Amino acid sequence: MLVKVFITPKEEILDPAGRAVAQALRSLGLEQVESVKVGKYLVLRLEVASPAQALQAAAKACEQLLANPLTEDYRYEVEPE
Amino acid sequence: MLVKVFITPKEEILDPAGRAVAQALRSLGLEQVESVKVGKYLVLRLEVASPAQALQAAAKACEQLLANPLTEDYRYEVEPE
Amino acid sequence: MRWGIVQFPGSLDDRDAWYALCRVMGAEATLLWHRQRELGGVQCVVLPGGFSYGDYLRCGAIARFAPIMESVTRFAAQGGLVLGICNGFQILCESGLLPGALVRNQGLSFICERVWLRVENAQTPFTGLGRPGELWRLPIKHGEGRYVVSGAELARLEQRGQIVLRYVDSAGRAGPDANPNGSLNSIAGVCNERFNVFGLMPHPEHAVEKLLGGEDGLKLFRSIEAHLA
Amino acid sequence: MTGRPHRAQSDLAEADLEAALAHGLSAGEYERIVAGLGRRPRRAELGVFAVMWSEHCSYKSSRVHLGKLPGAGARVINAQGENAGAIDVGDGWAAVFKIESHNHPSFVEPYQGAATGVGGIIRDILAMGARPTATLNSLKFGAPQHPRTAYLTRGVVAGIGGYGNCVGVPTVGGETSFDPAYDANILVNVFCLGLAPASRLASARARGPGNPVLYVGSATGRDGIHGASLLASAAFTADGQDKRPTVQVGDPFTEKLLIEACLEALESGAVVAIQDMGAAGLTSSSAEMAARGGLGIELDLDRVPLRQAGLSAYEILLSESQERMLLVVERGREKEVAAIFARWELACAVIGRVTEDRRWRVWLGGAEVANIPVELLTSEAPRYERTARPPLPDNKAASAGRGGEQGFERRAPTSVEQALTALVARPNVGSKRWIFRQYDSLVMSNTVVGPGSDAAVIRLKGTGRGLALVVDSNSRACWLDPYLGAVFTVIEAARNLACAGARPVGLTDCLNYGSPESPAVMWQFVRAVEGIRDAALALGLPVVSGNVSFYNETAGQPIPPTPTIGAVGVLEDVSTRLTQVFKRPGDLVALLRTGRPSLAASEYAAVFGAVRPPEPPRGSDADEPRGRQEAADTCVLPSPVLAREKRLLETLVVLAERRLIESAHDLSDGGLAVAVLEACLNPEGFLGAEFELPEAEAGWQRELFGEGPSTVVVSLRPGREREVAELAGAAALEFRLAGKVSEQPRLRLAGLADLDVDELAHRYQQAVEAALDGYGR
Ligand SMILES: Nc1ncnc2c1ncn2[C@@H]1O[C@H](COP(=O)(O)OP(=O)(O)O)[C@@H](O)[C@H]1O
Ligand SMILES: [Mg+2]
Repeated sequence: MLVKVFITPKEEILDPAGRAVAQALRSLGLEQVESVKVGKYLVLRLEVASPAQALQAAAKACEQLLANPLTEDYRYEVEPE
Repeated sequence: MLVKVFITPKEEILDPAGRAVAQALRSLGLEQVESVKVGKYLVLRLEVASPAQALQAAAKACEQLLANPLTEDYRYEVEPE
Repeated sequence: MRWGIVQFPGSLDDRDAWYALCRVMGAEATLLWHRQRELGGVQCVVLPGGFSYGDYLRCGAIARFAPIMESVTRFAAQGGLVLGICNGFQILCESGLLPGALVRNQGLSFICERVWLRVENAQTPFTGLGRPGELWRLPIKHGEGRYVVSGAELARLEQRGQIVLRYVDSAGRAGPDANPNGSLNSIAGVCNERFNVFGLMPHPEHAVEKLLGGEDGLKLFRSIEAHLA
Repeated sequence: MTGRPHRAQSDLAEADLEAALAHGLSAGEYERIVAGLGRRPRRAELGVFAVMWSEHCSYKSSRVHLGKLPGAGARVINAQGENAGAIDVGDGWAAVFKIESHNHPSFVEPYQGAATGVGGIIRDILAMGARPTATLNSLKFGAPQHPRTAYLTRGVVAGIGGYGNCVGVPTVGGETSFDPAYDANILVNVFCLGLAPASRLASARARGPGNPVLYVGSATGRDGIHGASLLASAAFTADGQDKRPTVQVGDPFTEKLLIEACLEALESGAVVAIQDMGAAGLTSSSAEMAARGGLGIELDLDRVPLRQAGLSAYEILLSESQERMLLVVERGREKEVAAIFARWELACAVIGRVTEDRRWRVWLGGAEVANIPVELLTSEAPRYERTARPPLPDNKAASAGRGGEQGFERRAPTSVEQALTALVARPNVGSKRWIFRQYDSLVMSNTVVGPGSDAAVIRLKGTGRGLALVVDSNSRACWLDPYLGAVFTVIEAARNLACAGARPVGLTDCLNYGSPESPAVMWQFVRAVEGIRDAALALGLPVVSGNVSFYNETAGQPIPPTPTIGAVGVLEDVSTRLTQVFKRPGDLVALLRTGRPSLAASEYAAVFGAVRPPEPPRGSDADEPRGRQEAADTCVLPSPVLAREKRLLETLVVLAERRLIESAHDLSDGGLAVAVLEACLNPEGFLGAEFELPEAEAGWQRELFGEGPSTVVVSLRPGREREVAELAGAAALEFRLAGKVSEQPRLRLAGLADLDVDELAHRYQQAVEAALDGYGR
């Protein structure tokens, strides 16, 4: 089972990487770029029997390790392989 | 329009971050974790009229700046706000 | 007194801290392996700089789960002194022993240079030998040292004097030009509410000898010794 | 042994000439393989020959010349046959140092290319049993305005920092320059120095038939197959950027663990031999260990830790996965060693054993996939005495890569102010702080003088001693004259050490050139080796290690000859070290010289024209492009008198040891004017200087902006000038009081200029960032 985790910097935290990417894209001619957020994307391959078990593991992984609740938001989704 | 970009290290390329995270999750008691890949997740907000335009901009952004074709795979999707 | 310096896989400045304490100051210090659960009766635990576990996910995020951190947490709860330097500071924030978090430098790149710091609170166990407003010159070397914390928490920290060190210029003024990493309120070092846990991004262990560029770091270590004496 | 014979099938297929050619081997080389084996090679064997006989691994075009370099010396410990030589630096300590190129990988993928370059040289030093203690790097990029330069520069610098900072070895210095000649071939040379007790250096010589061979470190993956070794053994084509070899990704965290674990294993006394898996990975490390010991080796690839299942023998043998080492361990002590690696959470596996039969034999899935005489892979690899021929004066190949720089003032400046203002803003001249600020230069608590002075100085804990380290190159001089340019480079490196107060004790070199198959390039190479030899002999310096990087060319356009020299010096008492900045107002400023500076190959000439020898324009030999006088001034390198250079070094060291001078800074890019400005930039507060030109009548251009050999700007307390002058006189050096240090930060040049140091400093400090700004990826 695959779990995909999406982590983004919280709205109120300055995201200089996002700003730098937005700037770089604009200077490449993509003036349509209003803003960019740079986050993390993790793909976990789990040896579990059911999507429910995968969800449970994902919740634990995110809460305890993958995201810092002070600075990051996250969401995840389960996908059978 | 929002473009979400998912970037992952190529299959054959070493992913030390993924390895470290997998190991850490296992030692947290999540023995079900087989492997982890750590990639990037970008959210681009674009000022465009149509999904087609967004797709075009996303393609250019990924090719020219966001992903490193030598080491990374990417995919993106467009989502109206 | 006895110092304990924790060694995580990827700790780098552990030997530097040991050298500063033992060889330069003549103190007694032992290295504590991350897998052990005993602190061996030390009076102050140092979490050193480096890249624990490669810092691949988020600085300090994985190290906080090392077996020894349970003991460190207990030790801190009992009032023991804990000093986190650079990566050690990040680990303390990640484990909740200190408020806030350390994120990527505003300028996005790693910075290694000597900076000026102003002692904001000279009544902590870590700064007792300093004067309020005194300037210390210490090196920083980090890529993720921008201190962030929620607005409400920040106000409390300021009010209770938990902001112990601030980045300033050579004249002692804080401001954007003297803030190397974009930290909120130019914060360089923070204490917990009980003032027994202290984390700072600058490296006192790299400022203990004139030959290597300065000795202001000794003031911090000596303050701890004096406090425990 | 697990029986999976099907896995080895492709490895066992017989390889014909066509396959050999596709692997970059020549028809003659293929015949040699067949003759040596007495049969046709199997496919896995062919791959092994291709990497072992590649230019990168076999040094086939350079080996016959490298023997000319002097390797011996009173302080040298065992330079022969091991990975690198070592120098006795006193009090029982040995310094091991080496410099290596990672040019091609860095051009393909700057971050990982540079990062793995750092990782690779660190393991080289570790393989000597020394703790890696400092690195430096020499970087050559294209013109700042070239569309890829900013991207490559940012990537390389971030890669060096990303790896070096995380592995815990300080980056204490380096050099960086920008020149359009490197637009399509950047250079990334990394130097590393390690320290070990002299009695405990490790060996890479396999011993004791029956002893087990241990694989330690990261698991093997498909990365880097045909990576460093083959990539670095062929030129880029015009569409070189589309060449997509598998990129190697570095893991500095694992390398840090590997350093600690290997040092601990060596300490245990159970390790007989150790070798890093660099280019050609498992293949070259095992074959070379066996060859050094005059023995054979057997490997069972089924036991190699793999990152993904199903790799063929060909892939396992050729993989250039990073952070791996190979150990020969005393029989019966494998468990003890394995426990050390387990403690550091690293893979460790017995994968073979040392044999007596002098053969390199490899199994996979029960099938023997390779059986080759060890010597055939190593000492009997081809070596070529390639044709070396100086280019004709109008030969385009000779001036290749020296196109004019755009965007700069080509007309001669009319005032000192104009010239200096333009020069300090050049990224070649300006401060490299933007670069070295991204490197941890402090970890390990040894850095006495970090980046930003002529040479870095580290202390040797527990001894009172210090070591000075530097890397230098001078491609402009080498392009004008490959021999003299190499001599210049060696002199400059040694002089930089002496400016730090250190006595030079040894050299290492990294020779970066175009294709050795071009007679003109080969001639440049041979002349450089001779230049290094002559300078090293004259200065009494052994060359303890080195590296050759050929095929630095794209679409037939070679880089200018670029020998990079790494040099190490010893300070008996590290507290006598000097830095380049003035220390206090009122101090006297003086010049110590071996000769007159010259504008030849100078930065001034590069900016304001006339670097090129007068080359007749195509189709017409009528008009000379430039006046004869100017040509002589700027295109002919002065010949240094090596004995005098040696006396300058000795004098500087004595001046430092007797604490007679406060600072020393040699002339380099930008000449005297820039050197004095740099000396004013004391980080504790800028100072100023007023001084007179030594020989103003000869023209300020040359006096103020001329470079090479050799002038050193020194400062001294008033009252010490007699003693200093006497020492200089005794060494037959020119000593000249030129002015004094002032409190006010102004640069006052008798009658010629009165400039604000703060303003110049601002331009100087922004130079690199400003040059790279505005040019995207
Ligand atoms: N790539 C680099 N890495 C670390 N330090 C560097 C680098 N490039 C330059 N430096 C430092 O900047 C200073 C000046 O460099 P440079 O002008 O190239 O040297 P020089 O002209 O004295 O040979 C030196 O102290 C050097 O150590
Ligand atoms: Mg110099």
